[in-house]
Amino acid sequence: MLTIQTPEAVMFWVLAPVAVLAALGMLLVKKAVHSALLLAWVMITLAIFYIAQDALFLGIVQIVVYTGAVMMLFLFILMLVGVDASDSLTETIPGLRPIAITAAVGFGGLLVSLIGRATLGHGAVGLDSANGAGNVQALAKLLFSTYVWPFEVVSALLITAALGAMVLAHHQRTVARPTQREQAIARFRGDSLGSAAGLPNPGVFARHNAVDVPALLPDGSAAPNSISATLKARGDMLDSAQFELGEVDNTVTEEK
Amino acid sequence: MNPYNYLYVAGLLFTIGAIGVVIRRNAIVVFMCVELMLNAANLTLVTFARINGTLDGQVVAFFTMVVAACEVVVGLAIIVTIYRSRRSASVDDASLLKR
Amino acid sequence: MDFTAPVLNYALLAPILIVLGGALLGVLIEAFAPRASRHNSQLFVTVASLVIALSALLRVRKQVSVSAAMGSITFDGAGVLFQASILVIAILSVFLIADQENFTALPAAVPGSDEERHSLQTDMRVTEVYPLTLFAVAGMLLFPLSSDLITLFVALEMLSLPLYLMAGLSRRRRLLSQEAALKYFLLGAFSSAFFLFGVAYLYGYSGSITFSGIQASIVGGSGNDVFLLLGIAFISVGLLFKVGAVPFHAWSPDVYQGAPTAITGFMAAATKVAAFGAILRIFYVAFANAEWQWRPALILISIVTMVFGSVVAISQRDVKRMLAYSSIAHAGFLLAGVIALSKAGLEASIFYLFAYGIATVGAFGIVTLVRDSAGEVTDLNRWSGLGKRSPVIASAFAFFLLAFAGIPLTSGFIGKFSIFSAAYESGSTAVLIAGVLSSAIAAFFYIRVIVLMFFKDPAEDGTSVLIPSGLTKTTIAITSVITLVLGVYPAPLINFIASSAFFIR
Amino acid sequence: MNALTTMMLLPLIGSILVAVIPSDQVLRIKQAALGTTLLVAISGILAWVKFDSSNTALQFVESAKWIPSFGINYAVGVDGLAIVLILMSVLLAPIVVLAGWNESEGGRWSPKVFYILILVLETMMIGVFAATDVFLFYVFFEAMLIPVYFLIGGFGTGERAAAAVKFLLYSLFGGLLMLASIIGLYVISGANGGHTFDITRLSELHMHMSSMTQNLLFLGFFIAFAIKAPLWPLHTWLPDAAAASTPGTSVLLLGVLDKVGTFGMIRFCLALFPDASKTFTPLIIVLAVISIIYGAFLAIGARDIKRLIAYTSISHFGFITLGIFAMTSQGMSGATLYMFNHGFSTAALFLVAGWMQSRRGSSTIADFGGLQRVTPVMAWTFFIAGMSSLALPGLSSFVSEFLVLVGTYTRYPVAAVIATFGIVLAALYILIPVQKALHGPTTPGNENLSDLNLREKIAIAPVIAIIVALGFYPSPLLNVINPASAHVLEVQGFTDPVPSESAGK
Amino acid sequence: MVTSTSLVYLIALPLFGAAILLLAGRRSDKWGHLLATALSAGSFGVGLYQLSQMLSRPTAERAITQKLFSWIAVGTFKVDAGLLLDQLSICFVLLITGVGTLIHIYSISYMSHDENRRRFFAYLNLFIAAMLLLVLGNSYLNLYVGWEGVGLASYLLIGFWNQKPAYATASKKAFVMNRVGDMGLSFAIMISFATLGTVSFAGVQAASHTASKAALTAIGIMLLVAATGKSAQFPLQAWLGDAMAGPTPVSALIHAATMVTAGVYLIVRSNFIFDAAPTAQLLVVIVGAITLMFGALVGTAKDDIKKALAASTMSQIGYMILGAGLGPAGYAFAIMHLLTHGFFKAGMFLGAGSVMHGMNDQVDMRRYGALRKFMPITFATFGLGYLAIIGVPPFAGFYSKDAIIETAFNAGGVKGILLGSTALLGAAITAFYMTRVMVLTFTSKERWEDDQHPHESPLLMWIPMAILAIGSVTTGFLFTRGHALVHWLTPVVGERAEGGKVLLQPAVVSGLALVAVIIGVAIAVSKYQLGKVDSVAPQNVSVFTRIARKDLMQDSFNEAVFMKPGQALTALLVKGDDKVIDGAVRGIAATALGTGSTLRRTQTGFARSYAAFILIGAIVLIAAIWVVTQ
Repeated sequence: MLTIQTPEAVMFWVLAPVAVLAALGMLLVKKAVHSALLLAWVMITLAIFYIAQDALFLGIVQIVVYTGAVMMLFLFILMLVGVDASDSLTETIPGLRPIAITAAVGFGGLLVSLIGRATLGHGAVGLDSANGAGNVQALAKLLFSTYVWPFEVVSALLITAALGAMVLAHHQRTVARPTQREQAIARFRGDSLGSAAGLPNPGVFARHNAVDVPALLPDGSAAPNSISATLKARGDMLDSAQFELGEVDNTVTEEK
Repeated sequence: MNPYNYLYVAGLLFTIGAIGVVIRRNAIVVFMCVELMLNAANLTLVTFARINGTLDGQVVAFFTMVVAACEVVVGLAIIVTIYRSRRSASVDDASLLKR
Repeated sequence: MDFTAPVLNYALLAPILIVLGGALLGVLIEAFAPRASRHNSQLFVTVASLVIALSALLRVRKQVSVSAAMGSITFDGAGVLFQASILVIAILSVFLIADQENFTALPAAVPGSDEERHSLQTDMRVTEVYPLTLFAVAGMLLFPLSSDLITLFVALEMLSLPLYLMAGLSRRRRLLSQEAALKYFLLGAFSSAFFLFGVAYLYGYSGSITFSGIQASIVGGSGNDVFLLLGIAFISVGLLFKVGAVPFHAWSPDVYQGAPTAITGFMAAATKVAAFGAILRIFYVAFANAEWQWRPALILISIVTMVFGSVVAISQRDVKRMLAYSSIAHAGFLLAGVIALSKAGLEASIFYLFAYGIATVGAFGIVTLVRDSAGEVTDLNRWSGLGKRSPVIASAFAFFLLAFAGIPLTSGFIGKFSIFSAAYESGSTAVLIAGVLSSAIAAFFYIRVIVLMFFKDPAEDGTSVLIPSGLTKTTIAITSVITLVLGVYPAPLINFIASSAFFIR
Repeated sequence: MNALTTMMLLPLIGSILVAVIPSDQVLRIKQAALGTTLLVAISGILAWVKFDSSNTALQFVESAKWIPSFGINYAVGVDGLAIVLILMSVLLAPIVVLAGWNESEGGRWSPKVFYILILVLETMMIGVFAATDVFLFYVFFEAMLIPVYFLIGGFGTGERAAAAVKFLLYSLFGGLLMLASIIGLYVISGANGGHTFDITRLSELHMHMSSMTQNLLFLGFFIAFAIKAPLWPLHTWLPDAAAASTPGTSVLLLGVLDKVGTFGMIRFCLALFPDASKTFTPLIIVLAVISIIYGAFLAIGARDIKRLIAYTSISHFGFITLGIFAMTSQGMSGATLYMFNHGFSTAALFLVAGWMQSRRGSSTIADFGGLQRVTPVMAWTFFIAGMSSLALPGLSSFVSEFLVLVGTYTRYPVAAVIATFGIVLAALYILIPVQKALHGPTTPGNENLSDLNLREKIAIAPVIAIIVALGFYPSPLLNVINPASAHVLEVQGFTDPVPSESAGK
Repeated sequence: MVTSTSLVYLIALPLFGAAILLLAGRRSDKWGHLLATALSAGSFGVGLYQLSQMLSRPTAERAITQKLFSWIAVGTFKVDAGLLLDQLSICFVLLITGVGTLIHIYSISYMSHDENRRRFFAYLNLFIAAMLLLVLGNSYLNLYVGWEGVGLASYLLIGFWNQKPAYATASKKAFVMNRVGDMGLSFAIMISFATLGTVSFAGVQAASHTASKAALTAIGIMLLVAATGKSAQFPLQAWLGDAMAGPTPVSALIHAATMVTAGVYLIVRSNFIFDAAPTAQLLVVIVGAITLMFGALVGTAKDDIKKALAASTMSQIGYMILGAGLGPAGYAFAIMHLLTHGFFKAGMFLGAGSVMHGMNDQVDMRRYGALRKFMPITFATFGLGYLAIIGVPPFAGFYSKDAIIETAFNAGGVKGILLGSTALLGAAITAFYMTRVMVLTFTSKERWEDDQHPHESPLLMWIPMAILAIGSVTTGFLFTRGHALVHWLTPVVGERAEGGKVLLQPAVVSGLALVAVIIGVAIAVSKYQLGKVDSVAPQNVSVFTRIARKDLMQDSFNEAVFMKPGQALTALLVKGDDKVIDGAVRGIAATALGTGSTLRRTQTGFARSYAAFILIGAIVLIAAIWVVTQ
């Protein structure tokens, strides 16, 4: 028969409210990254609970895999998406907020009430005998005998996940990157030899030498190919008209 | 203390996670709430393993973690894809499909 | 430490293993084969592994075992039927998937970018869909055979994850497709959490995670039923989500619409078979003795589902959404087979699943063909006059719709008859009446589409029917023939099902 | 080979024949269709000749297992009632083909489709009367909606699509209610000696049903038949459908299909649920009487000639229903004879109305005038058909209508008296269009209408001949009908009321 | 009973004629009328042959039957296509075929300018056949076939010139009102079968001895309804005046001599019912009395010669019905009046036709006058008929009508006095209006237009008129000589009860009648022969005249009581069918669609709300658990 020692009870009464509060906090904080950290805290708490409940292996895995790997993945993605992004917590879908609150109270209340009502017909057994040869060993025995099939199958799941991530994220090169030789040939066999000498540098002959300012050609017009295609694509190219020659402002004398 | 107390905690965490899915708009946070729910389930499993005196619950919890990891990979990949297309990770913005 | 090495009956696991092997081979092809040959080799590997799996399955169809995989799966007649249905549907779906017009060339490319344009021009393909499909099929094959909760959960995820991914791979209207993937994934994960929570409570109730252990606890349990019922309820949420029962249905119209049509067809047909297979097994095997507790709720869900699906389908303007609601209604009808909780109910469900799955693949196959310059046309108004433009395709679609509506001489009718009679035989008069009434409502929108296609003049908006590729043609032809044959002379299949539709514990 | 099966196969073979003839050889197609229907008609007459009217058992019986696990057989056989209706159907078919020689050409699709649909429909028409397996009956009952649906929607005029949909939805609704009842029967049969659909075995089942069950199952069948037959207030589809159909389709729709309703009442409602039939008889009598009067009034108020004919049919179906539920030998035989006669008089009316419409381009009564001067033969044909419709003695309908009235009076005098008022209204609803369309001065637009050509005369002549001949000498039919209707009543436990003042009292 | 094989030829000949003429179409235009006439005459010949055969048999065996085939046999409802020729039917057979043949002959000339003459003859033959079937049928159902058959022929003939809308309407009106009467016959047959178990004359007669009075009364009343329809008796009299739209020979044959008297035949034929059902019988006399006055009053105001004659017909049939309602005492007189009336009224109609023939189809008597000079033969034949109808001895009407008046007086009690006086008053009025017709047409001053050239009709027309005139003169005398007709009919209608209390002796009645006639004639002569007659009907007349001109408001009554409400009901039902019944159907469809559209809104597109559904679903489930585990 299982008896719960006082230290565990103390630990529970300390950590359980903290975990619940952290979870609540996760709902209520604006920044996703804070949510992630609070979730990590909940998970660590749970890991402690696991260990306290004779699930040593799970506790470790919880910390290493879940908190360590999974949560880091979350954080990584959060970084990618923008770590500063903060959610507005005002509800935009009409009627959802009251429903959510009612649901919270109802679901939680009913669940708690039902758990309180439940009986199993036997007391808590405890894992002392099951873990007799050690938690990890016992688990291993189960995993590699009784549950070997799902264990094998899970590997397929992992491959799926990897494949899936690759499908969605992997940029296959759609055109082969031109070799230097090809580039050279292209330059010289082009319509004109204008580009044979290489592209102009940005900012040349201009008042600005920033990378987003196109070079001015000898006739005073802007040379768009002097700046990075990426900047062009993003529309970050400045208007070259204001940099035409002859518009030098003489009123401002240079400081000496 | 009664080990059932863990069940209450798990129930609360599950509830909080479920509510989070409903009220949070950031897809990543929503997904984190799902993770919270899975963790709550795991806590329940571990607690029941202790109550029942068998390790099957722990095995299930272990599988859950593995599966959850896979789910996270796929899920985050989808979220990133959406983000790249829309420049937004809000689940509310993805509401073209309706009625 | 007495460790006995596990024994796996590879003959019985062969179908799953072959499909998984095919998937792995596909991954390898993806990694090593030159791009130009990938598509054909992937297609070959996929079809071949499915066909081989099917033949491997048929070789062992008479065998029965509860210990094929250390008790994780139960290999029995019903399982064979589910697996065979899934494999047949999968083969037919793969023919549709082979049509490159379905999928985006480069999923990673941002919609509207140069990269995407370029990838389309260079005729690239996401050949990864083949191994993903095989993984999903493997999950589906495992799902209805699972006889413990872990395997069930793993199988659930295994069939879901590839589908989440594939839902986002549409070639046209990619934002919608990605949105579908996101919704499917988030809601799927949400329901998985419920499922897992249910697993936890069932485990808590019985101390076992095997179906037979749960059943034994229900029979001989000494505590009260709270944990059992919580477990059943939460597991049902997860399972009913997969089949699209109200109120867990909301994802399906959006996902059906957004996903590439071939995938929608595959998903609608095969997932339904797999999920109902699992539902039937768990309810028939594990929960049967608690029928008084869950049956009323399931009856209610069944009725609400069929009525809701039928009623909302009436007002749909998009063919894929309409088919989604139709599939919701059919989920309601299929739940009648679960409620029946009898051998007749099981047989009827299997027949219905197969018939419905086949017709669904065929119907979505036709949807892939109706196009304009910007891709598939799913707006129903633009389907008007289709019967004039391509009578054969329109007739085939009409035929599938009639099958969905349950008109005699189509497979749908036999299915509807058998499933309702099974439900009524088990005393569910309400299900029978609701089923009949919602069938009447459902007829409304099926017929509306037929009217549009045949009795309205075509709009001059460039909608046309693509000349079907050989594979698509094959799928449509085979599904039509099966739908007809099962309507006219279903006896062989029914006999076959009757002879092998049983669950063992 | 079994006579009935042969008759059902012939049109099917014919339809395949038509299908393989190239679409542009329209004449060849028509000849093939006409030849087939004539062949069927001949075999129908032969069967009728071979039919042994002294034997009340089913004849030309053939039974083969169809879906054994549900106890479903392909079982056919006819009694005196069925053979008469089959005879009517197969006689009408060639007439419809010949009379509507050109009506197949204005449709949405090629004439080929028209004739395929007609021939397929003919198979089902025979099947629905011949089936002695309830399931088989239901299959034909529902499946025959589809060809009719396409015939209305594809080849009709005016609001054809809407009318076709209305027809189909109404019928499907009824059909589904019937399906519910059939499932009920199936389940009850399963609980009492094994699943079966054999009409003979099912007719013994009522002893095992509670009166509530029996009433509900009865209603399922009856509502389906009441929609089909159309009985007030389930009739509103008929005028729309009739007005939108081609004349040939209308003939088959009102002449044959609707008879399935009244035939079904005898064959199924009475045979399967004798107690419920008795319970509901008062209600049905009331509905029948309302139909008679109501249909007549609406016919009087009709502005469109085809709607008018449809409303007269509602009135006539009221008579038929009245005769059936009067439960007297006169009523029963009269009703059956009425079904036959109504087939031909309505056929004549519709065909002539169709010719009028095709010549004038309108079916509004007011658009015609003075046709008797311009097109005397057509006018006469219409007049004779009209006279038959108003049951002029000496024409066929009189015999049947009077039998119904006499038979009803002996048991339900009040109903018979009210129904008799229908004959005055009948005079109005026939003579009003006669006056407006045929009499009076020839109105503008009608001066140059052409009279019937030879083909049309050949088509209509047998109809008129049958109308006149059966008016004077109905015995050939009555001799076949009488033993069968006596048998029905005997099974029901009804004997004719003894004359209240007879000398033998 | 003696069976025969030749009765069917009576019907078959004209029926054959009708079929040939109708099917052959225009091909038979040249000879159709001759064939029809010949066949009608042939039928008359068969009739004479049958009469001779009948006379050669002893009284008890005079009735003969012929069973053609079993017509309808279902359960105990067995009706043969059977014919019965007895002393009553032979009278009708000869009247129908005889007068019919004369009218055929007349029509050859009368219709010679009509391009559809062949069709006219076809209809006439059809009528003859149907009428013969009516009187020869051996059961009520066979009679019913003929009954409606003559209705059809009447409809076709009234509407012969149906290109005139008014005529088409008249034919429809006749048919529909007849159908109302037919309904009565249907009821009678139904009641008869339900209560007596048979519908044949012989069967009903046999059963009538044991049947209850209630059943017989019901049958009798229904037969009376049938008779009122066919014989244009009150209250179903309104169609007869309009029926004059048909060609005049039709009016003579159908609407004077034969068809309209079918009601009388029916009542006399059903004597065994009425004799056992005094209430029904009383109703018969009431109807007869009312109608005879009704017709007479209408007759006084009509300016259209045919309508005046039609009113007179109605009135005279009123006499017959009255006679038939008086039981065994009156049956024979009713039949006698029917036969004599057949002659003189047919003759007068033909005369009217002859006048119209000579006057460019003018029918308004106010446009006639002094035609005596121009059409002497017509004047003579018409005049003989006139003398017969007003009952001047020794012309036919005198015998037959006086007999009815006398029987009416002797019916006993107040009833007798009332009926007798009514009949007597009717006789006076008859004399008045017939004299008016006579005077206005033949003897008063000319009032026709200048462009009219009255002339005598050709031979083929006046010969039938002459023959009928001879009949008008002689038949009355012949029938009453030695009570010939009464004795002849006794086996059919039963012995008249002798020795009852006699109120007035025959001579007294004759005297009274003569006085009445003289008064009527005198008034008419003074008013129209001696007074001035306007060629246009004066409008400033008394309200009574106006009402009489409007047929005693019969059409207004029918319109207000039946037509208008009927039309309103039809309109209401048409609207109701669309709005209420079909509206309900459409409403269900719309409701489904609306519900669908509403529920569709739940699909907001927000994944979070979908999650909320799932959550709510789960809450409902665990709430249910919470409840059940309480």
